[in-house]
Amino acid sequence: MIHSTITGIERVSPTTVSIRFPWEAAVLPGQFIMVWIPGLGEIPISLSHIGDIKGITIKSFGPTSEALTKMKEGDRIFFRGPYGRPFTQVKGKILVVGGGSGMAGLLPLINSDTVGVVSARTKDELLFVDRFLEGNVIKVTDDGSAGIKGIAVDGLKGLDLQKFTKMYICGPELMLRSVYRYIREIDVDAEFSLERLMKCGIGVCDSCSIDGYQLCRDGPTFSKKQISGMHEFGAFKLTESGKRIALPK
Amino acid sequence: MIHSTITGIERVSPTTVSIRFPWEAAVLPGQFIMVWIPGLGEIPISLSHIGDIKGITIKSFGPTSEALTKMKEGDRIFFRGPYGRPFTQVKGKILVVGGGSGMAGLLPLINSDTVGVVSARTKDELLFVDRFLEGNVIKVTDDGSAGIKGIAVDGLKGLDLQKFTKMYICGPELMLRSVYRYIREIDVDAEFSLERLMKCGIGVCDSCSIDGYQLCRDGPTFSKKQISGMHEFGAFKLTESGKRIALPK
Amino acid sequence: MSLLKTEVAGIYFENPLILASGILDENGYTMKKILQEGAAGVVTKSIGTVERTGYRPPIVAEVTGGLLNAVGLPNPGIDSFGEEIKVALEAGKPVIGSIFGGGVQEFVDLAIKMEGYGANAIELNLSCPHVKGVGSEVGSDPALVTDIVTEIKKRVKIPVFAKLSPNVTDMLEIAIAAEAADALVMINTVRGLAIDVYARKPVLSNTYGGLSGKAIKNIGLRYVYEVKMETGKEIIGVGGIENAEDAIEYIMAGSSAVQLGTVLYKKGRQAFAEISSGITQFMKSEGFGSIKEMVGAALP
Amino acid sequence: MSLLKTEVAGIYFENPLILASGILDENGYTMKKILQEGAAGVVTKSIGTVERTGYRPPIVAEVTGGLLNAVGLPNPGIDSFGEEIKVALEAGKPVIGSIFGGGVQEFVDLAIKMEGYGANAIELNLSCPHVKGVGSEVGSDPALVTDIVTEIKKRVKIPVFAKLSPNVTDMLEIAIAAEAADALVMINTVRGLAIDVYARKPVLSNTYGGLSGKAIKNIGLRYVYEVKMETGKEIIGVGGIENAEDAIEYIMAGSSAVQLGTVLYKKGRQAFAEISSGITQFMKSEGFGSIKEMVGAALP
Ligand SMILES: Cc1cc2nc3c(=O)[nH]c(=O)nc-3n(C[C@H](O)[C@H](O)[C@H](O)COP(=O)(O)OP(=O)(O)OC[C@H]3O[C@@H](n4cnc5c(N)ncnc54)[C@H](O)[C@@H]3O)c2cc1C
Ligand SMILES: Cc1cc2nc3c(=O)[nH]c(=O)nc-3n(C[C@H](O)[C@H](O)[C@H](O)COP(=O)(O)OP(=O)(O)OC[C@H]3O[C@@H](n4cnc5c(N)ncnc54)[C@H](O)[C@@H]3O)c2cc1C
Ligand SMILES: Cc1cc2nc3c(=O)[nH]c(=O)nc-3n(C[C@H](O)[C@H](O)[C@H](O)COP(=O)(O)O)c2cc1C
Ligand SMILES: Cc1cc2nc3c(=O)[nH]c(=O)nc-3n(C[C@H](O)[C@H](O)[C@H](O)COP(=O)(O)O)c2cc1C
Ligand code: FES
Ligand code: FES
Repeated sequence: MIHSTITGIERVSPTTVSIRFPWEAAVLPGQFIMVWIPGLGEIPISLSHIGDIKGITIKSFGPTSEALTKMKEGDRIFFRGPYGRPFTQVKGKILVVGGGSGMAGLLPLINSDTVGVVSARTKDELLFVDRFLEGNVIKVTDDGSAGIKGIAVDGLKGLDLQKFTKMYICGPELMLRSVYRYIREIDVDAEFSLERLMKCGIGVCDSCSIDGYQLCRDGPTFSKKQISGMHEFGAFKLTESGKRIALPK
Repeated sequence: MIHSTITGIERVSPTTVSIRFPWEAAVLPGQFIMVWIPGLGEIPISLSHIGDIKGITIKSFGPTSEALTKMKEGDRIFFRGPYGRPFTQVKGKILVVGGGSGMAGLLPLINSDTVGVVSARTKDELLFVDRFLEGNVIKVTDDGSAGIKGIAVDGLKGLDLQKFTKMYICGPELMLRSVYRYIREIDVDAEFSLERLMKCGIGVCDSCSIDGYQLCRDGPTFSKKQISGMHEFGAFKLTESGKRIALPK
Repeated sequence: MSLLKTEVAGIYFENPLILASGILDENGYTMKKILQEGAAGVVTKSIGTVERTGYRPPIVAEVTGGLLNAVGLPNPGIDSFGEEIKVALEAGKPVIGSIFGGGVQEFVDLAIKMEGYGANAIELNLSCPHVKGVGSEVGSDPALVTDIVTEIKKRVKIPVFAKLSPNVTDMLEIAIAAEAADALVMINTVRGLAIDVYARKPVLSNTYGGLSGKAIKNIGLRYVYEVKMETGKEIIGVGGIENAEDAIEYIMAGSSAVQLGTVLYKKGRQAFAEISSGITQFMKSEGFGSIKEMVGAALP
Repeated sequence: MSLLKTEVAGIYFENPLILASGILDENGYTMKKILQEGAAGVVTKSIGTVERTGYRPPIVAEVTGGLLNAVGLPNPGIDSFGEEIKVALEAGKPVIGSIFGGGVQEFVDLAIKMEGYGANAIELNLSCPHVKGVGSEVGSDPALVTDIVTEIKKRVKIPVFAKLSPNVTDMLEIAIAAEAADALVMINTVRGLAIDVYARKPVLSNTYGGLSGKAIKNIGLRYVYEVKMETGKEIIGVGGIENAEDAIEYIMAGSSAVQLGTVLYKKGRQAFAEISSGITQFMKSEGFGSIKEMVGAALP
């Protein structure tokens, strides 16, 4: 395991914090690490900051992520990585579409020209909307507490997507599916960062696989074209035991 | 194991042959390899040729060396290495003193300016005397069949050793001892290549050690100064079982 | 390709490389893809009677020379596994169903169901904890091994492979106990532990794990060689095979085919194609006309 | 330096690093030099009753992650070994005499002679072939281990260490059988084999050999941890220690001191000084005041 000492903590929403720590490693946007809390667990987390002082942005979902959100400056953080195929970066205008904590992995892609569609359950959970220039961000909330009331894909409807050189989408699989279905017939290049159960992070356990591809190695980023050939995308997943279950239609 | 195919065999004395084989490795004068004959044994042999087509020169002493002298062009040769500390090379005039098969390891040091004292039991066993310019070589034989009748050290007596920038000596330990004793008080730099039982070649088995130094790692080459501090040099050795025996005085 | 063909217990494999149990073989689509990309066969994850979620991560630790894993035998339970076998079989190559249990009856029931799903052979994972013994494995009890193998052989028609654990004083004794098996698969992982000195704790949530990868290659070779020499049985070698030479070592030690596991973490799924082509090159340059000629070539 | 001091069975070691048996410890001058260059103690090559030349080379094979060796227990016989001990003792640090035998009486006689030569402790190499059993080792027979250790304890005053073999189903059982020993040394090498595919033959003249080095580190750690947890006995850890972190892992798993062997092939004799200074650095930056504080720190 690699370890580092936390040099900064920033609360970015009521349930989400960014943790900063020095780590000299070349990391590209879209890559992730497996963060270990000794005695508790190990979970995959995208790098939200990829400079010399790296950063992760975690939302509390369960015991391990919750423990991470409670860490303090000076605490030691254990992890391994970086893992995964990074986003393919392009020149030109890009659109990022992030749902919930999915915005964390998109953060390193954002520059002053980037347009974003940021969705969350509620206003307080909209992440990193301040990173876009005024007018470059469309907010979407389930409860309508900010921006458009609806789901991520509703935020796309007012945009001329063909204007963008590339779209990058990150969030829960059902959100990815709805975005994919919406842009399927539109002539715009897109890359999706998928999220599935990840136990090993290094391509051996099969828990993260989708259509034979390992998210942790071949992904988590996949092109629109790759997604189009997948039977399991948005349709099936395997649980912790490996039991196949259908996703809600 | 490394393996190569023998491209040339040259008989250099009735009991000694040179075997040539291609091996792309950086080897310096004084280094050796452990040559393996599957099913038979493995023995240390100096590299007598260190260009792209490497070479070893073997005298038949026992089963493994004998099998080597019987190898043919096209046969496969197995070995590992290179091992050992090479000779320290210097600018200036050098003297090489080789006893029996000890000349093999000295061969890569010889240039047109080098002076040599070559000793052997008998005339036919004098190795590589043709590698020196006419007049640059002193022959010594036990039986007086060529050159001086006597032992290697007798060949030194007619030379002004202080003329040489460095002497390099290789041969059986008793010969090294007599040369060492002779030059001990003379102001000439010298390096000795020692020969002892070598089972592992990589510094773990202790069979080749002398005064705590491993011949296979710290040697086989040692400076006159290092030799001067050794209790065991020319005095004791351990047999195959590790039993300490005294060398003839 | 036909240079590489081999056979184990009458099953034809287009090359000697089979995916080892527990690595990328929980999801039918993954197995199918691996077969399409060059594996000659796959062994499924070991499947038991009831659903198990396995241990919580960390379930793997990257150690020098390999991996330490304690996955905890996660599996959906045999009754939910038919779909995965079905998808894997779409590749048209052998799918070997691995099963684990605590006693004879459990193994027999699992084997019958695997056969029913269309598996081409059964692999018995005998390394799971012994229900009777404390801490030891089913595979360290020769009498139990004999009972399991003999009973299953009576009840299923497809070949039965017994996978042996190296965590025993005398694997040969167990190999002999598994006499009735059509082939032996060796070796499973070697028990190990890794500590993070900065966390001052074992890394795996289960504390202990199984060591795999290059670190265990020479251990596996020893068992294959010894058991082949003493029993002459057909063997599938596994443990630390990371390149063509490793695979050939196992074949020359007496394996008719080999399995690849941990190498997938180093080289990805392309390990199969890469190692296949390395074996072909070796056979051509060394003048071997078939895998069969190489099997056991290093035996006395 | 005093930060690094440790004690095993009442013997003081200036740091926790001891030379392992069989590596550079046949010649007294070599042992003396290694002590002078930074080892806190040395264990001699295993010495038996009669002179043995050992196997003919190749006696070692360089394999990924370590070495495979079959030296064949060469030794001059106990009666010719006094001189080497004497020279080694000139360094003024503990010299531990390793002995091997086939039965109780042989071990006792050897131990008494070692004590007579001035050895500071006896280490019992229990991994030699069992005279009664076929192919198995003395160290796989718990009753015999108990007899050997108990008898020797009655006959010598210096501490007795029992070195355990990992080639057993249950090392804990053997550790418990060696109850009477002052400390346990674990682990010896793991049986293995290497084949040269171009020669189509095993590399070692003895065919099989013992695997050492990094490849076995996680196996050794597992045994130290398990045996420390279950028995609480003093342990000297050995197996694959190549840097300070490896040594600390062993210490945190429960070793009071550790032995270095194969690392000497990688790093030479300076391994001792290098690893010592690495441990010191770690202890300072992690706030450990003594080795003792670290012993077993990773145990639950
Ligand atoms: C490649 C990758 C990158 C990721 N990057 C980030 C990141 O940058 N920031 C971040 O906060 N999270 C990220 N995640 C998700 C994160 O790994 C999970 O939140 C975490 O594993 C939960 O672990 P836990 O032990 O805290 O909770 P668990 O006990 O494992 O889960 C608690 C509950 O939450 C559910 N759950 C778990 N994860 C999610 C999720 N992502 N969305 C919705 N429900 C979930 C579980 O099904 C369970 O019901 C990433 C996941 C992947 C695969
Ligand atoms: C660093 C090093 C470099 C060497 N380089 C060369 C070389 O370039 N060419 C070469 O021919 N030899 C060289 N030798 C010596 C060579 O290794 C031995 O001749 C060989 O080990 C003999 O092995 P064997 O199995 O043939 O005979 P063994 O059965 O081992 O020995 C047969 C008999 O010969 C005796 N004997 C062995 N070696 C010698 C020796 N060198 N001198 C006198 N008697 C001996 C033995 O004691 C025994 O009685 C070198 C040795 C060392 C340590
Ligand atoms: C992550 C992982 C999970 C494994 N799960 C199983 C399993 O379920 N059943 C089994 O028989 N072997 C299992 N094994 C052992 C492998 O099948 C194989 O015997 C071992 O890893 C040695 O081969 P390798 O070095 O090529 O990985 C597992 C190994 C690993 C690394
Ligand atoms: C060349 C060699 C010779 C060995 N000889 C002995 C021996 O005589 N007695 C013994 O108890 N252990 C012997 N061992 C085992 C070591 O003492 C040690 O237990 C093992 O090598 C693991 O440690 P390492 O990985 O640091 O080498 C030998 C090991 C090697 C590599
Ligand atoms: S997380 Fe294990 S294969 Fe991807
Ligand atoms: S030959 Fe073994 S230490 Fe030198």
